[in-house]
Amino acid sequence: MAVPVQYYLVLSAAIFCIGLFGILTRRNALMFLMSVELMLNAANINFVAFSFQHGNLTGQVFSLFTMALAAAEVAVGIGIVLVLYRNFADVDVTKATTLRW
Amino acid sequence: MMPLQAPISPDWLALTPAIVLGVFAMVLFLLDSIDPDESNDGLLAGVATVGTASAMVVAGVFLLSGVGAGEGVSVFNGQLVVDGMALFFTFIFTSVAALICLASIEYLAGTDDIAGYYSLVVLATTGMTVMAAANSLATVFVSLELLSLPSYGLVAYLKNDRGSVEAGMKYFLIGALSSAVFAYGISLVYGVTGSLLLPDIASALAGGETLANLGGLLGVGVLMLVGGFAFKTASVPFHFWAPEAYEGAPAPVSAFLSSASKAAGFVIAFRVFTVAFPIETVAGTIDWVLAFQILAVVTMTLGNFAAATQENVKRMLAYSSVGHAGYVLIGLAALTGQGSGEIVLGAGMIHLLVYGFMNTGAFLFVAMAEYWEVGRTFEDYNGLATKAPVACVAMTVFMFSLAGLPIGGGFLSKYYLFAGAVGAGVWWLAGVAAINSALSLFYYSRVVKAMWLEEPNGNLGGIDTRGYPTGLYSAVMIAAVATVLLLPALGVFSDVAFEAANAVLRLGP
Amino acid sequence: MAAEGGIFTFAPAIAVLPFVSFLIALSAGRYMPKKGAFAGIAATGGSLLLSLLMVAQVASGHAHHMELYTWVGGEGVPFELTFGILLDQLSTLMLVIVSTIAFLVHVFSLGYMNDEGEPGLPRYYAELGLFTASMLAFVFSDNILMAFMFFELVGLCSYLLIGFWFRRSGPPSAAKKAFLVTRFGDYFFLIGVVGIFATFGTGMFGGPGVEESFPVLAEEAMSAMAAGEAMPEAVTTFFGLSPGAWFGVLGLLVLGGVMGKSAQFPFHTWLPDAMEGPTPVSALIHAATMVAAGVYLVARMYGFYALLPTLLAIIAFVGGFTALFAATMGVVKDEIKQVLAYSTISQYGYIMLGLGGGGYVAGVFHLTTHAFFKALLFLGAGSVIIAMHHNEDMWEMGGLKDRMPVTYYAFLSGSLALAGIVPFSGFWSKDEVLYETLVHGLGGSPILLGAYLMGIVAVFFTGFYTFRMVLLTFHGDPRSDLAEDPEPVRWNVKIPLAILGTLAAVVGVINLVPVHAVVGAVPEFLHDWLFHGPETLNGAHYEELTEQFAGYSAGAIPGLGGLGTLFASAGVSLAVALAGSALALGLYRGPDPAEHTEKLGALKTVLYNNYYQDEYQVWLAQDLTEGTVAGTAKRFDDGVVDGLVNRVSDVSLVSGYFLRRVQTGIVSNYAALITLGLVVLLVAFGIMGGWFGGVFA
Amino acid sequence: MMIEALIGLCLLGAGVVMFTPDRYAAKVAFGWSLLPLALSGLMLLNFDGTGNALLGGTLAFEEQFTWITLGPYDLSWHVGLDGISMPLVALSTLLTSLAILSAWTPITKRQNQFYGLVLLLEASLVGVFAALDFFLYFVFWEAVLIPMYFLVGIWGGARRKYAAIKFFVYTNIASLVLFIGFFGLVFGLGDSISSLDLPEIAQALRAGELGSLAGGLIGPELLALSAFVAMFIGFGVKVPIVPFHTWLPDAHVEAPTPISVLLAGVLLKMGTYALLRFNFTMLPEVARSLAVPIAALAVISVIYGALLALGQSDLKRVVAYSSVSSMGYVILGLVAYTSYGLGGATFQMVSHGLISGLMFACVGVIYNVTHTREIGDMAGIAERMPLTVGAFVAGAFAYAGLPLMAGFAAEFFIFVGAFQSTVIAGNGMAVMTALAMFGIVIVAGYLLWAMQRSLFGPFEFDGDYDVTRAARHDVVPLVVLIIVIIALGTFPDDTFFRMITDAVGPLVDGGPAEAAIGSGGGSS
Repeated sequence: MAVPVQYYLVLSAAIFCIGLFGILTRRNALMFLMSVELMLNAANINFVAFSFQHGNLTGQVFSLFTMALAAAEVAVGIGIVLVLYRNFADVDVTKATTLRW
Repeated sequence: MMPLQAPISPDWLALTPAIVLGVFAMVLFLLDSIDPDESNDGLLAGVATVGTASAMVVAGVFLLSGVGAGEGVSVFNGQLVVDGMALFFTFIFTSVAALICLASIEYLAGTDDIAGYYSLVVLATTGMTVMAAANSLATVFVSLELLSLPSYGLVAYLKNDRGSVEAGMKYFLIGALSSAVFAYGISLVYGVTGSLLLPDIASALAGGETLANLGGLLGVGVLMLVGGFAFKTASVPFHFWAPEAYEGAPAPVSAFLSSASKAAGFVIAFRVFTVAFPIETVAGTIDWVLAFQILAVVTMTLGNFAAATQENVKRMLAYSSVGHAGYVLIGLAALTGQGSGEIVLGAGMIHLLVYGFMNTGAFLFVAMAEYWEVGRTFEDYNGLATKAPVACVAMTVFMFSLAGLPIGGGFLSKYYLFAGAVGAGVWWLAGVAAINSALSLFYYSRVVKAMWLEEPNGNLGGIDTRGYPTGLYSAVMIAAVATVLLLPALGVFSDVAFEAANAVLRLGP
Repeated sequence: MAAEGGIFTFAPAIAVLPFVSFLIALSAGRYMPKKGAFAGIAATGGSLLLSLLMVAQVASGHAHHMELYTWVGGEGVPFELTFGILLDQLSTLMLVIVSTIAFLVHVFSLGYMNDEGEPGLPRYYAELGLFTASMLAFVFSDNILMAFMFFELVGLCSYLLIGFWFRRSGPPSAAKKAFLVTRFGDYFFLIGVVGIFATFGTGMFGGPGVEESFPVLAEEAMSAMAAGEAMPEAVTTFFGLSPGAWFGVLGLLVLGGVMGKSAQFPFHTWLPDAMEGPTPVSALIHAATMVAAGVYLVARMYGFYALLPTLLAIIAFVGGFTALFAATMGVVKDEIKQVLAYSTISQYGYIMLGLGGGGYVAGVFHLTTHAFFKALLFLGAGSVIIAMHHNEDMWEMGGLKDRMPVTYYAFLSGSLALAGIVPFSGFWSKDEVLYETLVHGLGGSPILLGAYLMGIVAVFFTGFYTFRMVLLTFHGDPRSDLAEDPEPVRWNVKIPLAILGTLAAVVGVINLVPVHAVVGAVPEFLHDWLFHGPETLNGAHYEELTEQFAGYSAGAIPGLGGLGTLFASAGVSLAVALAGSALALGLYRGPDPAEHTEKLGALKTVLYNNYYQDEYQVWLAQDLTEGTVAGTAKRFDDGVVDGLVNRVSDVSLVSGYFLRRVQTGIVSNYAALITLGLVVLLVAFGIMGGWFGGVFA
Repeated sequence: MMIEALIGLCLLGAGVVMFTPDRYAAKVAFGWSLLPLALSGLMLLNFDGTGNALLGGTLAFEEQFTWITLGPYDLSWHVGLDGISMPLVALSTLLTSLAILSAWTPITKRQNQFYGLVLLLEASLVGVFAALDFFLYFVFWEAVLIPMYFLVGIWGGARRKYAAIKFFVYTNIASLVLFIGFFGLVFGLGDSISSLDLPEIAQALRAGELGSLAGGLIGPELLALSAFVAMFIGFGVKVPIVPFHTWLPDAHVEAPTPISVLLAGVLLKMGTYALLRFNFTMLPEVARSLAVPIAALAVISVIYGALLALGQSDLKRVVAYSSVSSMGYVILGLVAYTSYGLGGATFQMVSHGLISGLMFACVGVIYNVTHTREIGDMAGIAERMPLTVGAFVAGAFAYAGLPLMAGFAAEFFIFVGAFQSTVIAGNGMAVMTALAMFGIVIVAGYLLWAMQRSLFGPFEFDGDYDVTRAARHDVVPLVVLIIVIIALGTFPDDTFFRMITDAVGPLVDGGPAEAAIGSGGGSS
């Protein structure tokens, strides 16, 4: 029948890794946020695919939860990035290092 | 004591604590929206305190009257289950939250949008209570986020304080990463088992052929879940946010995160792993006990050794809280099946309870020191006892109780954890814990040394000028009294804790 | 016992009285006339009377033993440790000697201490009282543990009294040395005591009404072994040694304490230093009584030593050698008390020689006579020292005989006794000692002859240094202004001298062996006295033992027969003594004698330095033990043992420092580390759990 | 309720004194400390215990009720005294009172806190000796550390902070080690015990019900051995046994004199007492199999400690190291497993407590006047302070084992008991004993040497304090201690030794131990 589930898995894994790569390389807070979004969506792909595979809706419902939460997360994130900019005049996450060791 | 089975109907009433908290959060919003401009600190703090305290009372009553003894009351088709463990942890969260709200009045004086602060605290507490009861990975994830999002805000609450903002940023970024990992882990587990309800997951795995086919996938998923919990409990390697967040955040928030939020992380860890992934079944594929053993060793060692060389008391407490996460991880790391797991699990729960009071108290004392503008380093605390002896007695109680001396409940719970490790045959884990514990005595006693043994170096003026902060001071005192009383009176909680641990473990296979 | 309880019930008072005087002097001494001297005099007088009563009672044929109290007992312990009193011929005799001299010394002290206006007299009399009490208690101890305890207590008193003048630097050091050297001996003694209890389960010496005593048990064990039978259960030997060998070991260990207290070579070095103490103390403790404690102990448990020929031979040789060795050192000394000190060492050598040579009676006899004449000599020296304002150098004296006649004549009688000139007491006893050794040497134990020879040679030196001392002190012209008009001494000095002088002259009559041999009518009081002690504690029994186990038997010089040998030996010793005296007379007669020590050449320095005995012992104690060993231990402890502890804490702190460096503060690094950690976990568990098979299959 | 009353009195006193103004604190504390002292004296008179507390003996003043249930195990408040613990309780109360008295002169700052902590310490010490439930015991055992840390750290000498933290952490590590070792045994016993009651555990162990741990990975023998070693090290640090002794001299030298008195007098006894109660009572077979190394350690402690004392120039250090030496005798007596050995060891705990207390008190009095403890700094002070020096001499000879004083009695018992012991084949113990006994010579050596140097000779003192007689309340403790020491040495049986031998009897071969197991109940 349709596309075997492994492919979805590979796809989601790929997206997850891309997001992770973004997190590790990007210094801009917003980029960081986007990469996190990617990773969350990788999870969503899985949920939908597996939900199809298992023939129950749990996964799909969960993916909706995830999106909602992702949105909320971004909202909070943006707020924090804002005050970050206010205090450090920059959105470079590696600049703020007053707390360490 | 024997739980007298109080059948509660309708069953959703078992969620009263969570409901109470939610309602009070709304009340706070309401008050704020009525007159947003001039904020009445006392009123808001009072409302928040009353709310959390009443939730605590309800939880306590439920706990002792045996609501949710044994299997517990399952709500919403088993999405949530209110059993002994849920109520026990609810009690921890709410009591800590109450202390925090009480203590924040003076600390936040002068900052704007106080209502937001309190409502965030109450909401986060609500999230925790739901986490305690979460019986499905879905509810786990949602409640976890319900806790996390307010926490980010709370950490960054002092918008004009660079430390607070930076701490919030780091906490948020690591948190986002972890929740992504967590969500992906959930998706994999779901993929393997086709369900999110913990008992169903267990039964799906029970057969064994699922494991045979998709063991690897499950393993990856489980390890990612471990990552999610490690983030909440501030365990290595997901602990990096903790020192910064605890140091940068407002001291009450640090107390809140390091005591309650940590406990919340543990309660889901306890439940998910004991219920969904009984070690007997999955040991062949993914020996999460071994994983937690490794995490426990690394976490407690890193936490304590790093704490030993700090100059800043708050940061020392932050690292020590990482170390304590390591101790409590023994509760999972010693579920080897040999010996009785209830000892370690129960001891872990008790330790989190006691820790809730002594660690909160310690951070609140730091808050008081900041309020007095004493300073943050050990040297700044020199001779504090000459000015504020009673408060210093309280701090001494916290420190020695954290170090595991028989002046507070920390002694019993900590040593019983070690004993449990020996009983489970992982004596080497107990050995490592012992070394760490001895080291921790060293750095905790540095605080005591500074307060009692050293001479003042002239930075204690603030105590006279600013006087005693009533709310903060009383919160510290309550915490101290509770810590001390928990040594002789631990029996009240230990019984329910061990019953709860039993119940959870019996739910497993 | 009730039958003859009677007077014996007062026996404890013998020791208790002086103890009470100790308490009085200590607490109230400073408020009393003469600072508590009278209390001491009264107490010792009382002890003397009681002792005499005891002698009378014992003479009427009843030795007596009584339990005082149980130190440790009950069913909890395998054997009891008790205190008790044993009053037999030997102990009562010794009681009389001790209390007599103690009494006289107390009187003498009035002159020597009070009249000189010494400070701290209450302390002095308290310590004197405590000493007397302990010494008397030691004498009538009925078991070896009790004996050891009071043996130690007299050691303490000796320490305190030698160091009486603690404000000077000399006395404290001398006191320390005295205590340590004797303590070193007592170390072996204590092992011996412990061993005896572990071996026999009892420390009893024996006596009437004592069912188990260790000498008897030892004897049974030995004879059982000899007869090839099983040992008595009560006895357990150690290290799989035969009874003989093991008992020998025990005997040697006890002998350690004996040699320490009685200043036998090589433990003799403390006694000359002990002369730092007040002279009456030297007379009482370091001449007559405490030093006698050692040899008395040997006599007390003679029934044990008599079983062990090797031990007897060792005792005899130690004695003989010490006698000679010390005598040679005595000939060059310049201080009068030094001469007396070395002569004391030498004389106790004779007593040991006698006991080792099988002359139980002879040993006790010489112990008795020596106690009197040596106490006399010390008190005489004390009188001279008073006269010379505490200047002891004999070369500063001279010509005192006309100025202080009482002292002179008393001293002279003592010297004649010491030199062993007939008919003074010393002659009889010393001669008997030598005679016994000789005959037993001739009779089957030739090894004793060596000891005998040393003893004979020592006689010559004894005569020499004795008369050198007399001549330098009393004869010739005064060699200093002090000697011109010495400070007069009072009655309290003269009376004791007079009494002791007479005793020194005549006390020999208690055992005129040679006379008895000719005229049977003249009794050998002491011999009969000691031979009629309670069974297993009397001379006769000891004679059998020595004969049976040590193979001692009286021989004779070929062709002379018993009587001939007796007189030959007496003649020889007398002749030698006279020769020594004559040499002294020849050298130091005349108004202004010369030193003559140069004639000795290189030997002189050796003698002046006492054969460098102190040097090596001080080196052992201070340089080696305290300096090298203890110093090394200290460095090792501070450096290695404690250093290790501190290093551990350093290491953990340093590692902590590095661990906190991981927290760089840059959030991207955190993310990287988190990912790394997760990946490591994944790979590790993946390989363990054998995944990756299932996924992409 | 006697013991509860005793502990309660001390705690109450601590509270009262804490809030007394400094001016009266000293007097109030001393007055109050007489109450527990009197009470313990009363208990001593009414003492009716027989046999060994752990082996089914009948206990005096016993109380037991469950405190907490932790999973499968009951923690109970279980206290009681037998012939071993009774003397130690009496010792603690006596020394506390005397320590408080001897603190009047040296302690000048923050007095109410000082005396309050001392009474707190007394409470925990009594608890340690009276507790018969492991966790209760452990609570008191650890609780002792807290007051000690402050007492050394606040009122100590120049390096007090270093000494305090060293003592604190070092002994805490030890506690953790012994805790783990002991719980190895608890879990090894499995279902045969249902509580942490020490008698129950001891009897179960002696009844040979020790199973294996970690799923058979650690067999009973290995488990018993490792637990024994762990506990031996843990308690050995407190004793202290060489090489775990280096915290002691630092703590002693830096601690204020009254605290040194308590430290040497009572705290060290916690270790030996625990060794007797745990290692040598619960695991006799292991103890016997390890007799050679243990006896060797004892001998090393004796000789090495004495040599170290010989190498010191600070009077307090001298006494401190000689404590190491004396404690070695205790170990030797314990391992002997004879009634004289075990009894002597226990008796030595008491006598050394008194004697070392006396010595430290004397050093303290001298220090109060001269403000130095260096032997080289003073000479001939006997002339100025005769009473104190007299007490010092008495104490020194008591230490050197002078007959009719407690020290000799204890050491003689130990020597006899060890000499005849058969735990080492071929009379090895006899050799060990003979070696250890050489300690008495070295002890006499360094004490006499120190006295000659500092107390006697012509008076010299380079310091700007005028050396005069000590205050009366400084000398009283010395006199009291001397009297008690002589009393114990002259009448050991009538004071403590009889009850001690009665209590250790069941441990000796052929003792009624086996009978006790059966009747003792509790086990299996």
